[in-house]
Amino acid sequence: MVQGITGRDGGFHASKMRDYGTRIVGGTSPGKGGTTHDGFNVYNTVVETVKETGADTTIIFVPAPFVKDAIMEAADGGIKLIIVITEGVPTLDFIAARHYATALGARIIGPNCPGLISPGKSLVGIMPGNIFTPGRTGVISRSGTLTYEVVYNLTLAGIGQSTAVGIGGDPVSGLYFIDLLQMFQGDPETDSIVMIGEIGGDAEERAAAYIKEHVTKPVFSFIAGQSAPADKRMGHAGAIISSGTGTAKEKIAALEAAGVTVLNEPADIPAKIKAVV
Amino acid sequence: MVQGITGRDGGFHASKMRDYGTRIVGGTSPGKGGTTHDGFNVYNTVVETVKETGADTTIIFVPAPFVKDAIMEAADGGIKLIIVITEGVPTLDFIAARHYATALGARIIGPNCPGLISPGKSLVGIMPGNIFTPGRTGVISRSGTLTYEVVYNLTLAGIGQSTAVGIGGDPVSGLYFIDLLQMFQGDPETDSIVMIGEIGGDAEERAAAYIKEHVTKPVFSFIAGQSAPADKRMGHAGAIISSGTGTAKEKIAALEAAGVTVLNEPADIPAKIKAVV
Amino acid sequence: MKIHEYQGKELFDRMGVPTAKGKVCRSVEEVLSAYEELGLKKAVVKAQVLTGGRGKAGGIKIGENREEVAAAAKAILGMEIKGLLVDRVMVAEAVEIASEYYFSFAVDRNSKSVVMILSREGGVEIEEVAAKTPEKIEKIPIFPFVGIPDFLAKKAAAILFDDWKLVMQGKVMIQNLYKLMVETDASLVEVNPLVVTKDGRLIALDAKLNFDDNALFRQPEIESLFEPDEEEKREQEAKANGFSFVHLGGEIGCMVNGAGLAMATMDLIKLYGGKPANFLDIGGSSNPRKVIEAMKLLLSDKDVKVVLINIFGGITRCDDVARGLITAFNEIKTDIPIVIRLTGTNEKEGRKLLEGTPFHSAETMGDAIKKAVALV
Amino acid sequence: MKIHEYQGKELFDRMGVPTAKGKVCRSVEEVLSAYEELGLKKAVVKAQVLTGGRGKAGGIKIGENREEVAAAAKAILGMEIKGLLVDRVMVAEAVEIASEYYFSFAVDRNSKSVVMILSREGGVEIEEVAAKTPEKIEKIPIFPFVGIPDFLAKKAAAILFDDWKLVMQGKVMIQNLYKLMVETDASLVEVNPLVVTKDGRLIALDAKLNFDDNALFRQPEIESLFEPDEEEKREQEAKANGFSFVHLGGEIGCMVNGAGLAMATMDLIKLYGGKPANFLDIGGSSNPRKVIEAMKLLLSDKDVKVVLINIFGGITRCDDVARGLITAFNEIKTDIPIVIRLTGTNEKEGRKLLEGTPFHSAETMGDAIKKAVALV
Repeated sequence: MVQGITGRDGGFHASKMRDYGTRIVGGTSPGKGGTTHDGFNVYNTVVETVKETGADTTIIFVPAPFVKDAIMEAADGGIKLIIVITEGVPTLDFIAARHYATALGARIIGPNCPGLISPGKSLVGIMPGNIFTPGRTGVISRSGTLTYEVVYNLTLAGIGQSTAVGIGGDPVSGLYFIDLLQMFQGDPETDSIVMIGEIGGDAEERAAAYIKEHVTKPVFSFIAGQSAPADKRMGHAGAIISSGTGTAKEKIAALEAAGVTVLNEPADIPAKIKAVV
Repeated sequence: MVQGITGRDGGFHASKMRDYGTRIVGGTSPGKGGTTHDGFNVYNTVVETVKETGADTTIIFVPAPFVKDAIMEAADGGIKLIIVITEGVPTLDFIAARHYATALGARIIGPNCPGLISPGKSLVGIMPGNIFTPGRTGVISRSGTLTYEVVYNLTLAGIGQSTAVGIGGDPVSGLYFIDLLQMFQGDPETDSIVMIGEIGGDAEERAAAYIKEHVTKPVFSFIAGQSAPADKRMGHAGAIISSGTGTAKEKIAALEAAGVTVLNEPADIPAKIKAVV
Repeated sequence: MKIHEYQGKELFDRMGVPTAKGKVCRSVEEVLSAYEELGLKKAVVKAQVLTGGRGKAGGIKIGENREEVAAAAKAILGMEIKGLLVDRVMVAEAVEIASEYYFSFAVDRNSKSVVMILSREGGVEIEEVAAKTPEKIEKIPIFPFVGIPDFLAKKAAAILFDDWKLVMQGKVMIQNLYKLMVETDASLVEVNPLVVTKDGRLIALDAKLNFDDNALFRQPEIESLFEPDEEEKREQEAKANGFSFVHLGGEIGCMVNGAGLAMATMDLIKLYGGKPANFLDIGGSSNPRKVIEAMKLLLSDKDVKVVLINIFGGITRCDDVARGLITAFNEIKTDIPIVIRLTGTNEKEGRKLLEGTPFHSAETMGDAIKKAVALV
Repeated sequence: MKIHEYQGKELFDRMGVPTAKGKVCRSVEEVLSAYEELGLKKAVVKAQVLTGGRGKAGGIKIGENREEVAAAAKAILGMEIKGLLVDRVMVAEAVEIASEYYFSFAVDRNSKSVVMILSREGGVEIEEVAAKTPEKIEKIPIFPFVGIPDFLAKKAAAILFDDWKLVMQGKVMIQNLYKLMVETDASLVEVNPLVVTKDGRLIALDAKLNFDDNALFRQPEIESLFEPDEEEKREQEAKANGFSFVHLGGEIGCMVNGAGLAMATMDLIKLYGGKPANFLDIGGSSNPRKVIEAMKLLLSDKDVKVVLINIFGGITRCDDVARGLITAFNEIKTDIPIVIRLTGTNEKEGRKLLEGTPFHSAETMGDAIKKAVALV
């Protein structure tokens, strides 16, 4: 289901996802329940949508000030996977909503993310489906268009993707590198993993430690922001080098020490994957 | 450990419990950390007590306005079983504290309860240890002295007790009839169960439904308040017949329908147990 | 602790919960001047008593004009409802009702939380609805630290209303009522009926609030709303002495330590054909001072013909209790026969001390009660 | 968003967090009248600049009397710290410090919560403590709906202090600072050093606050505290157009859709020996209006010698993007060479449309960057 289905972005991407083959059972728009929008059934509340359609996954497009309530509503309604596309969500809002959703057994991807896609199967996000192709490489990324760039290069080189997940560019997010590395490691349809990181935080360093211990599939990486200055937010709220930590250099060193192949150019990734897998 | 160990009740019963053989490792009294009280080590906080002593059970004697914080502190400190003796705890305080403690994996008995005792082994409560005797009958009760009355009769009749638990007289409490029936049913040291209920709420009716489904050991019961008027609180905050529900008559009928032997006089219980077990 | 509807309405007003305009009055004259002052036409006059079923008892009447309202007030003021004298009424706008609903927040023993209870069957007793058509009642438990986020208030309101404008009005009302519940330590906040008027307004037509006695220590303003009747005053005085007391109207005065044992004592008196005069739990200890105060309380009831003292000596041993009782009764001289039953630790020593005193001593509860019943 | 220490101190004062008495001043004269007004003796003069390491840079000086304070103010006002001009100082009571501590609330990415960070090693940079003696730092995650109950505030304060009186002072301070954090949507509330004075008072000697940019829409008062420097003003203007912009000082102006791709573009320019002039993410779509505004922004930087446009056409196809670019550049006339790289959906069609235009078109990112570097 889609929360905010009558909004500009929600409506547009609902159609795109349907075109890609995703089963979109409807969406919410408070006060517009009972109507239809572009062929989708519109409901007032999540609980009503779930009751009528049995939805178990939601994608949220509502404006940033309402995302906290939307996430909590989804979790309360019994939704188990919540994908938050909206950008600009206040951090304390997300922290609270995530805490609530986690207590109710729901998982979150995002906010400020492009969603996820299993090429040829389903798209729950805003990614351009046509640049993806089915295959056996898993992709995890903090970024949007940079992911597309990488995936496009993979697709052109004949390397398909099992699943690609944009985990979002905010400092605090739902599922993150380690969660998804674990899933890809356990996924029989994935042979290799591409991990696209960027400056800010130490999630890549933590991922490196996790890879060293638990991941046997080959991992390839690109870290954006090698030339970024300190203390400046590079677009993403999470992409900031603060107090000298969160630099690309540290991340690359950690990943390489964990046996990850870190590339200088996104375009070099396909050849390296071909050489190994 | 004992929260409120330097208080009048806390200090008195800490000694009593120690005399009974319970391993009391110390207690808290904010601001008095580092001192000793009647031979017990006193700490400022629960977390400090747990760190120094490895305590996993606490008994709370702090005044009612501070019980909410004390329960939360215990759960945060890693305590797994919290027994609240204090009477007069505001209901919304207890609801919040219980929610917090449950989320952290702690269980609560009480508030407004006499605690629990495994005769001959340990006493975590304010019960007079000398009236109990080891044996194979489990006792669950919403009341204090009425429990003693029943237990005293059992002891005099030569029927020992495996464990006796006072679950408290407040409308909202921690572990309740069903939780303890389940434990006694699974306890190899218990052959029969005495359940002492009273007016107010429908916990006895729910217990009856549970007994019918899950309890194979013989259960004996006494329900206090058969002659109580409606809408009057009979001492215990939870002992009130409101809107015509919570009467002793309903409870007795439900229990009898579930195969429980309900007695008119506490003194009749021992003979009935002897007849069956 | 319960308060009157008009007091609840004042709390609602302060919290921004919409109510019908109205005023509490103690005489027909006051009713008429309130009627003018509020600019009412069709008005309702409601008895203010702390019990349910006012409507059935004739305590709620509608007047189309000044004369009818005066007549209604005259009829209701001074009447008795379930034994309670009506000494004041509320006169209020009689709104044009389009539909009625039930709404409340209550403390739920089973889910161990506050629950929101909603039904499209309003204006009737919720217990009736629960008994006959339980599927028409929805219960939503509230997470204590989370409270009622917007989505939850909307989800709840959407259970009652189909019209989204009403859902949004309901959302605000629900959040305000919850705030009232938490801020005042209420154990029940009930609106029955909650109505939608013909002009589309949501109005709380009744306001029933109960408060948690255990929390009154931090709710002085709420406590000040309490108007005890004669019996409740006695209960309050008893409470000030550390007792729990309820008058029952019989002839055997009881003094027991512990609420459960006190109830059991009452029950057995009845079982043996007697009539308990009261429930009295004197609490944990039983020092002479307490016994003296308790005896005064019992003896203030002129119907009491026998006093039965039933004490379980646990940590306080029976011999100490017996000494305390003897000390106490040396101070209080009374001709009323007193039956004492001491049981528990050192009970034999205790009984021995009572030998030779004017008290009737008994070994078992049954024995003591039989003696007390025989002495009436 | 960051604010000055004195602004943080004002927020602390308002929330009841004890600070040393002091005042912000913009001249030596102001410093001296504040010195009199506050009745100071030994005083500290602190540069108010939005960076750390003021002490090391000579931006904090102590004066024992009026003359020394004046000299300190004169020395500090007008100095530069890490490239930032000091245009104001705070003059404050120099308290007699008995011991120093570190305290903060920060948003923690890993535990996905607000954490309380405490250390008995105060007054030094916490990163240094974390690197050298991590065991001297305690972190306590906060449950968002629960906040900081009394026990948690006491438990935390007891990490810093052995004396229970200080624990109780610390408890109140911790609860007030958390309230400040939540009420202002701060992402960092740091007190370093938190001191205990020789007369046993707890005082926040510094006040560092960062705020969540994403929450400024509901924090107008906090937003009004923001004093952007020249660069930040340009970033703000860019933001008003829906851009994310950071000036970097090189010669190749970049216009990219998406933050990650924009960073990667900068990185590759450097890798290929060029110098990026900026980071510029023009966001999801790339309509002509946006391109025009972005070009104006790039061209306002006189160092820019080449412009590199790197657009990934996903849902918006490359041919549409190319048409938009042509429309935009028909309006903006510029002599600066422009390299355009379009990739993604319909990229061939897009490139075809750019044939015969004055733009330098490139197929791959590497190719585009090589061309741009060569054109400088």
